[in-house]
Amino acid sequence: MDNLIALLIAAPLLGAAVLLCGGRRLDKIGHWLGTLLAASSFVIGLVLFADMLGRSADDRAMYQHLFSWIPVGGFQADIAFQLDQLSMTFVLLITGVGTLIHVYSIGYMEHDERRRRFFGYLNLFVAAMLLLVLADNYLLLYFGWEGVGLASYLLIGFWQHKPSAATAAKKAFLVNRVGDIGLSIAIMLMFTTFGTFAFGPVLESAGETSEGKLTAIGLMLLLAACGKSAQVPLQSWLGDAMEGPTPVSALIHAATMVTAGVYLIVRSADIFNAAPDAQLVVTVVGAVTLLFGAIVGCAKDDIKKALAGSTMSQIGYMILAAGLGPIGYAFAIMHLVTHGFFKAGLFLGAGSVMHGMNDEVDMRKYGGLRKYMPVTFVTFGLGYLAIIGFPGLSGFFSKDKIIEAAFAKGGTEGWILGAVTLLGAAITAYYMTRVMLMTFFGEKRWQPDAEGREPHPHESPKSMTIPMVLLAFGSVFAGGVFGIGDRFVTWLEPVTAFEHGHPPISAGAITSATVAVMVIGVGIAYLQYGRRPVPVVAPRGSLLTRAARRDLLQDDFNHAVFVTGGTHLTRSLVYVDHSLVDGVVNGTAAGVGGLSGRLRKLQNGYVRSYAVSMFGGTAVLIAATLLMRAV
Amino acid sequence: MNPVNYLYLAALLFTIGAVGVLIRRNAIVVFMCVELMLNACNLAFVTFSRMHGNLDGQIVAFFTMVVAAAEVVVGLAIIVSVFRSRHSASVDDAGLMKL
Amino acid sequence: MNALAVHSLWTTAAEPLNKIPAPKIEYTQLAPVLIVVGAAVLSVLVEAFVPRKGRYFSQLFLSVAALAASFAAVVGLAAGGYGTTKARIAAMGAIAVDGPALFLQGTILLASIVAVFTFAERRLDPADHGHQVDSFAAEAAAVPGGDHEKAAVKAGFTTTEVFPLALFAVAGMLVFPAANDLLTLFIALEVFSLPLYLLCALARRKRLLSQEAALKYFLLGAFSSAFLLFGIALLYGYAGSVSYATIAGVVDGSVSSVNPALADTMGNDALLLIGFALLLMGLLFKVGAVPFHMWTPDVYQGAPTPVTGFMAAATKVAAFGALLRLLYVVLPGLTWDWRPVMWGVAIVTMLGGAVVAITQTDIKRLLAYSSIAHAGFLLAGVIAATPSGISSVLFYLGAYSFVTIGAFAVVTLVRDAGGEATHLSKWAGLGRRSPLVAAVFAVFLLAFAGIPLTSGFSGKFAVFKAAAEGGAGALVVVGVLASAIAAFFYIRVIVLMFFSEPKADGPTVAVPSVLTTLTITTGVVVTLLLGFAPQYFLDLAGQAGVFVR
Amino acid sequence: MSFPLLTATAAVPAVGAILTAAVPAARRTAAKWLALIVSLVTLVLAGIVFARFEPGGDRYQLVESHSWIRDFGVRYELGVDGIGVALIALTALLIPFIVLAGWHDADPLETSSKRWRPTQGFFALILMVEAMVILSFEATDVFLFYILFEAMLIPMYFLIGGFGDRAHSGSDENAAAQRSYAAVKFLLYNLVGGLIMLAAVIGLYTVAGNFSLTEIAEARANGSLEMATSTERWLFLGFFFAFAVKAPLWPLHTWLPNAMGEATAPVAVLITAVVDKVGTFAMLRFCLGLFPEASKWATPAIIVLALISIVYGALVAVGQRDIKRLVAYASISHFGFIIMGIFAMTTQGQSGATLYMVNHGISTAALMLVAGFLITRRGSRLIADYGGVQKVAPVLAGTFLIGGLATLSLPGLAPFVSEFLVLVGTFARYPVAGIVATTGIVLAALYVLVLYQRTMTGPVKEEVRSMPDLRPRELAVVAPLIAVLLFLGVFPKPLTDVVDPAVRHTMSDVQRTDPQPEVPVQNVEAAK
Repeated sequence: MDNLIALLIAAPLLGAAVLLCGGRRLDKIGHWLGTLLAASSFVIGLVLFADMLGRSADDRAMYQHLFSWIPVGGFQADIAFQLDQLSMTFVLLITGVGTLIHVYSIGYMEHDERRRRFFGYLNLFVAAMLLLVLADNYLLLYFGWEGVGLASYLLIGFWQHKPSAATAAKKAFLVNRVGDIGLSIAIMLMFTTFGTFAFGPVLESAGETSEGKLTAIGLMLLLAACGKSAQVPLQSWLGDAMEGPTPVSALIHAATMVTAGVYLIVRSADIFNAAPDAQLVVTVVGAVTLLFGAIVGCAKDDIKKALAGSTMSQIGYMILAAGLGPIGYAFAIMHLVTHGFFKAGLFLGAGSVMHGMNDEVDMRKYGGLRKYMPVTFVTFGLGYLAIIGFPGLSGFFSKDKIIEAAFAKGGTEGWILGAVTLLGAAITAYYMTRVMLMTFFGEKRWQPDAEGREPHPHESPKSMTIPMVLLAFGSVFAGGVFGIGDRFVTWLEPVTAFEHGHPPISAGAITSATVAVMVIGVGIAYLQYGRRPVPVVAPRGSLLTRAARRDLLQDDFNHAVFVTGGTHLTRSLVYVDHSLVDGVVNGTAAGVGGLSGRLRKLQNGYVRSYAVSMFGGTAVLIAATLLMRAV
Repeated sequence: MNPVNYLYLAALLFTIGAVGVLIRRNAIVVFMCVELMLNACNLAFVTFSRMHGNLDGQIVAFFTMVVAAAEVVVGLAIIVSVFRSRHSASVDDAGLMKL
Repeated sequence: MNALAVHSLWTTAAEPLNKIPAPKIEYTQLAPVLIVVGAAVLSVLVEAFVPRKGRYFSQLFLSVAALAASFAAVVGLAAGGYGTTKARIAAMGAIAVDGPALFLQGTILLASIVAVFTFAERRLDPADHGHQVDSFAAEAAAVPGGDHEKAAVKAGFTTTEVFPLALFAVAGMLVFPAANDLLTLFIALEVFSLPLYLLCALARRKRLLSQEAALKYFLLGAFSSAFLLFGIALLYGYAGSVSYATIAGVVDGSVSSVNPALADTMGNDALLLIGFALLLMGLLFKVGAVPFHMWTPDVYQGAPTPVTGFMAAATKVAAFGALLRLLYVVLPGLTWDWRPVMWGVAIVTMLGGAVVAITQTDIKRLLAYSSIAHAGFLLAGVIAATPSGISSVLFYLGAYSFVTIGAFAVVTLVRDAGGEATHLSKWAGLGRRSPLVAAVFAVFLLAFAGIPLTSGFSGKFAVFKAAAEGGAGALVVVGVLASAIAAFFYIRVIVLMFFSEPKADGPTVAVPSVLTTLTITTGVVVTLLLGFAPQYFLDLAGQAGVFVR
Repeated sequence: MSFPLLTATAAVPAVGAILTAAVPAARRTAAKWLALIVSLVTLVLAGIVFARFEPGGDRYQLVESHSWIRDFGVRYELGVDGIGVALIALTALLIPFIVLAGWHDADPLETSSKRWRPTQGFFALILMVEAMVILSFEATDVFLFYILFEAMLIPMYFLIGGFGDRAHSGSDENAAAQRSYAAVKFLLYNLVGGLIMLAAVIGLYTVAGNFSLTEIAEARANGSLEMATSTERWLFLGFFFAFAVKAPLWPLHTWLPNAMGEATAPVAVLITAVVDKVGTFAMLRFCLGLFPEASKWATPAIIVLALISIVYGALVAVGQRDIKRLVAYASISHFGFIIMGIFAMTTQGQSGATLYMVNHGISTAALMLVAGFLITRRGSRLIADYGGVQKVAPVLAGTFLIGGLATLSLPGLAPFVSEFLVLVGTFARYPVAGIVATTGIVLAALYVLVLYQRTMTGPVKEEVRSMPDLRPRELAVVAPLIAVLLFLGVFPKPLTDVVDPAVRHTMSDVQRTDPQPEVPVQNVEAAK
C-alpha cells in the first residue's frame, strides 16, 4: 500500500511530461489527458485514505523510500515520502479541488490555442504540490516548494504576450525566492544543528538544542511561509498574480499553493512549540496580514484583486492560528480546507462572470448579473455566505474556532489577537458583501468595451458550472462535517498534538460576537452599495481607500527601495566594472606603452649619442664595480 | 723617470680619443680618434711590460698595430662608400634609421 | 701564440737559430678552426681565380663543405671526450678545447650552415636582366642608383665575396668562446667583427640604410673594442700576463707575479676592477645588453636580412661564450664584485628590450629589441654562477639561434615592390593570404615569447631555474614580468597576421628555393623538438657545462 | 604494461585535430563530420575511464608514468582521481555538442582566398583544446600541468580572435577590432597569470627538487620536505593567482565578458564551461594538495573575494544589455560559488564545488548555445532587440527557459544540488558567508527572469516575427543537455560516488574534518 504514494505524484508528473513534450499532435486530447491523470491521482488518494482510515489512529502514517538523492559525507538527502493524516488532508484537497479545476478549465480555456500547455502546467503544479506535502525531509519539501513556485510562475505568465502578465509572473517568482532564502537557511541550520533535515529525527530531537537556535530556525521557516503564503511583508505578489487565468488563481493562489506556508509551520510544530518567541512573531504576522488583506480587499474594484485580498486575509487567519501552537494547528488546517472549498468556488464564480463579460474584471461595470447567470449567482452566493462565516456554513465553524483559540492564547496577547480576529471577521463580511452587491445586485452598469462589443452576460457551459456546484457543496457542508464533534481535530491529533484552549470568556459569547460583527459588516456594506447606486467611475475616496487601492503603498515602497535602488546599484556597478576594475589594467598597459614611446626617443639615430650612452654606461659600470668593492 | 707617468699619459690619450669620438662629426676624424685610443692602449701595454719586465705587452702592441691596420682598411672602405653615396662624411647625416 | 715562447725567442736571439724551440700546436684539436680558416683563405683564392660564372656554386659548395667538415671535426672531438675528460688548453695556452667551447662551436657552425643557405638564396627577387639575384649588392663599391651600378646589374655581377667574409667571421667566432688568453680574445673579436661590418654594407635593396648600418656598426664596434683593449691593458698591468690562468691565479692570490718594489701601482685592485669593467663593456656591447645595445636596432634593420639573421644568432652565441669563460675562468674570485653589477645590467636589459619593443613598427627592429630582451634573460642565467647556470645558457643559446635564423629567413620571404616588406602594417592579414608562412612565423614568435612546447620555453625555464637555484629569485620575477611585457608585442604581430583583414596592396610571399626552405624547416623542427623533447640536448649542454682551467 | 587509456583519451582528439586541419579546403563538410566523430570517440573513451575508475580504489588510478625531462625533474605522469574523472567526463560530453552547435559558425565568407581554410581550423582548434584540457585534468606532474595550462591558451586565443560572433553591432572592421581586443585581453590576462605561476613553479622546484604531485605530497606529509611558512605562502599565491585569473575570481574577471561576448556561442561555452574549469580544478588539486597550510592561511581572504564575485557578478549581470555578456557575468557569479565551496574545506563544500563545475558546465552550455541559436537568427546580441520570441518560436523559448532555470539552480535541475551543497558546506564553517551567499539565489533569479522576460515575452517584435523555431540539429544539441540536467538533478549519485573519495583525500591533505552537528541524530534510518 505504501508504494502507492509515489504514484500520487507520478500520475500528474507523467501528464506534465507528455503534454509539454508531446507537441501539437496532442492538442486535441491534451486537456482530457491532463484531467484524467489529475483525477487518477485523486482516486489513488482516496484509496490510500480509505486504507488509512482502516488503521488505528497511531500507525496511520505511511512511508516510502525511493532512492538516495544527494549522498555526500554526512549530508544525506533522500527521495522519500511520508503520508500521515496532515499530508493526507492536503493530498485530498489538492487532487480533489485540482481535478475540479482541471474540469473547469476545459471550458474556460476552450478558445486558447495553447490549452494543451496550460494543462501541462496544471499537472506540473499538482505534481509539485503533492511532492511538497508528501516529502519526508525539508530538502525534498524545498524541491516541491520551488516546483510549485515554477508552476505558479508559468501559469501567472501564461498569457506572456501581455507584459503585465510577464511582469507579474517574474515578481511572484522573485518575491518567493526571497522567502526561499529563509527555507534554505533554515535547512542549513538544521543540518549544522542536527546533522540531518529529515522530519522525523529533526522534530523528535528538537528539544535537545538551545531555544535560540530553534527560534532562528522558526523565524527562517516563517520567512519562507511569508513568501509562499503572501503574508506581510512578502505579500505584494499575490495581487499581481491575478494576471493569470482565473482557474489558476482559484487553484494556486486561493486553494492550495498559497497555503503551503501554513503547512510548513504546522509541519514544523515541534520546533515552534519549543520557540515561543518565534510563535509570537508568527501570530503577529498573521494578525497584521489578516487586517492588511481585508483592508485591501475593501478598496479593490477588480473582482479578482478583491478576492486576492480576501485570500491574503484568510491565510492570515490560518497563520495566526498556526502561531497559537497546539491549540491552533488543527483549526488552521481546518480553515485551510474549508477556505480551499469556498475560495476556489468564489474564484471560479468570478471566472464564470468574466467569461460572460468579455473578461471584464471591474466590478463597477457589472451589476444585476444574478438574472443572467443564476448558477454562478447561487454558487457564488453560497461561497460568500461561507466565507463571511454565516452560521452553519463551513466558514463559520473554522473561523469561529480560530477566534476562540486566539482569545484562548490568554493574557493581553489573547485579547489583542481575539479583537483583531473579530475585526477581521467584520471587515470580511463588509468587503465580501460589497463584492456580492456590486456584481450580482443593483442595475446593470456594463457598457461596450474598447472594440465596442456589447457584453452579453450568459451562463457558463456545464464543464464550468459543475465544478462550481461541487465546490459550493463543499463550502456549505465541509465545516459541519469537520467541525461537529471535533472530527477533524481528532483526525489530525496524532500529527499536531491538540489541546483544548480555554478562552477567558465563554465560547458561546465569542460565537455570538462573531455573528454580531458579521451582521454589522454586512449592514455597512449594504448601506453603502445596496441602498444607493454604485458609481461606474470610482470616487476619489478617503485617504485610507486610496492607500488601500495601492495595496497600502507597500508596493510603492518596494518599487522605490528595491527596484529603483537596485537599478541604480547595478548601473553604477557596471560602470565601476568597466572603468575601475578594467580601467586599472588598461591603465597599466597604457602606462607601459607610454614609457615605451618615451624610451624610444633615445634611439635618435645619431651615432655619437649612441657612443655617449656607451661611454656613460661604461662609466657607470666602472663606478659600480669600484663601489661594490668599497662597500 | 717613473714609468707610471706613461700610464697617466696613456690614460690621457685614451680619454682624448674617446671624447673625440663623442664630439667630432666627420667620420674620418671619429675613426682617427678610435685609432688614437688604440694607440693609447699600446702605450699602456708597452709601459706595463716594461714594469713587469716581461715582453707580453710588447707582443700585444704588435698585434694591436696589425688589427688597427685591418680596421683602417675596412673602415675606410665603408666610410668612402658612404661618402660616395651621400657626398658627406658627417656621422650626423647618417640618421635614416632611428626610433 | 704564447708570450713566454716569444720571450725566449727574444732573449736567445744571439744564439744559433736551430736552438729555437718550435711551439707545439695540437692540430687535431684545433681542426675545427683551422678547417674554416683554410676554407676562408681558399675561397679568397676562388674569388681571385675562378671565372665569375663558376664562383657562386664553387663558393657555396666550398663554404658549406668547410662548415660541415668543421662541424664533423667538432663532433669528433666531442666524441673523443675532449668535451669532458680530455678537456685541455691547446696551442700553448692560447685556446681551450673543452665542453663549452665545443658545444658553442658546434652551435655556431650549424647556425652558420643554415645562415649560409639564406646567403645563397636566389629565388626571392625576380630575375634581373635574366640573372638570378640574391640579397647582396651587385657591386658594393658602386654608388647606389648610379650608372656604374646599373651596368653591374646588367652584367649580372654578384657579390660572392660574402662567402669568404662569412667564413672568416665564423672562424673568429669559433675562436672567440675558446680563447684562453686576452690577446686571442681580442684578435678573435676583431676577426669576426670586421667581416660583419662589411657584410652589413652589402644589401642589394635599400643600400643607403645598409651603408649607414655598416658605418654605425663599424664606428661603435671599433669604439667598444678600443675600450676592451684598454681593459686588457689594465688587466695585464694588474697581473703581468694576458693568460686567463695566470690572471685567475693572481686574482685569487695563488700566484703572485707582482714585483714588491712596485706594489703601490702593481696588483692594486683599481687596475683589476677598472680593467674588468672595460673588458665587460666590450663583451656586453657584442651581446647587445642595455646600455650598450643602441647599435642593435639600426644595424639589424639596415643589414641585409640574411646577414642580420647570421649576426643575431652566431654573434650572440660567440659573445656569450666568451663572457661565460671570462667570468667563470678568469674572475671566479671576483664573483662578489661582478654579480651585483650584472644584476643591474640584466634587469635593465630585460625590461628595456621588452618595453621599447612594444612601440616598434618595423619587424626587423622588433626582432632586434626582442634579441636585446633575450640577452637579458641569458644574462640572468650567466649570473647564476653555477654549472647548471652554464649549461642552461648553452642550451638557451642553441635554442635561440635557430629560432632567430628561422624568423629572419621568413622575413626575407615577405616582399613587395621595394624588396622585403618589413613595415608591420604590411603584414596585416598575412595569415589569410598564405597561412603556412604565417603559421611558421607564429611558431617562431611563440618560441620567442616562451610559450610552452616550444624551444623558447625550455630555454627560458632552464635559465630561470638556474638563476633561482643560484639565489637570484628576484631576477626570475623581473624576468617573468619582462616576458609578460614581451608577450604583448609578439602577440601583436600574430593579431596582425591572423585577425586583421589583408590589405589590397599587401606584400606577396615569395616562394623560396630549397635553400631557404631548408633553413626555415630546420628552424621549425629544432624549435618544436627542443620544445617537446629537450632532454637529449639538455644532457649535451649539461656535460658541456664545465670549463677547463 | 597495460593500455595507456588516459593518454589515448587525450591523444585521440589531438590526432583528430591534426587530421581535421589537414582536410583540403574544398571538403569542409568532411572536416566537420571528422571532428564530430573524433569527439564522439573521445566521449566513448572518457566513458571507459569513468567505468574503469573504482571509487573505493587508490587515490590516483589508471596511472601512467614515463621519464620526460630529467634535468627539470619532469615526468610524464598521468593519473585520475574522482574529480579528474568527473571533469574529463564533462569535457568529453560537451565537445560533441559544441562541435554540432558550431556547425556553420566557421563557414568561410566568400571574400576569403582559396588557401584560407577557416572551417578546418575552427574544428581542429576545438579538438586541440579538448586534448589539452583532458590531459591537464589527468596530469599529476605539476610541470606537465603547467605546460598544458599555458599551451591551451594558444588555440583558445585563435578561436576567440579568429572566429568572432557574426552577430555584431557596427561595422565589420569595428567588430574585428573588438574581437582581437578580446582575444588579446584573454591571452594577456592568462599569460601574465601563467608567467607568475611559472615563477612559483620554478620556486617549487628549487624547494622540492621534483614536480611529482604525489611525491611532493608524500614528502610533505611525512615531514621529509620542510617548507618555510613564508616560502609556502609565496608559492601558493603564485599558483593561486594563475588559477584565479583562469577561474576567474573578482577582480581578475574582466577578460571573461569580453571573450565570451566576442566569441561565437560554442567557443564561449568552450571558454566558460571547459577551459575555465581547469582553474578551479587546479585550485582543488594543486593549491590544496601542495600548500595545505598556506591554503588555510589564505582561506578568509579567498572566501571574501568569492563572496564579492558571487554578489558582484550577479548584480553586474542584471545590468547587462548584451545577452552573452550577461551569461558571462552570471558565470563569474557561479565561479564565486565554486571557489567558495573549495575553500570552505568541508566535504559538502568541496563535493558541491566539484559537482558545480560539472553542472555549471552543462547548464551554461545549454543556456549559451540556445542563446547562440537565437542570436544567429536575429543577428544581434542586444537584449533590447528581442521580444515575444516565445510566441513565434516556443521550443526555442522553452529550452532557453530551462537553461535559465538551471542557471538559477532550480531544484530538480542539476545545479541546485551542487549549489545547495556548496551553501551548506560553507555555512557549516562560515555561517555569515553562507548567509550572504544565499542572496545569490535571489539575484540569479533576477537576471535570468529579466533576461527571459525581455527577450521571450511581451508583444512580438517586428524583426523576430519571421524567426524559425529550433532546427533538428539544434534540438539534437539542446535536448540531450537538458536530459542530463534533469537526470543529474534528481539522481546525482553516480557522480557523487566518484567524487566523494577524492574529496575525502583532499580534506586529509589539508587536515581538515567536517564540523560536527551539535545534536547528532543517530536514528536517521529509524525514522524511515
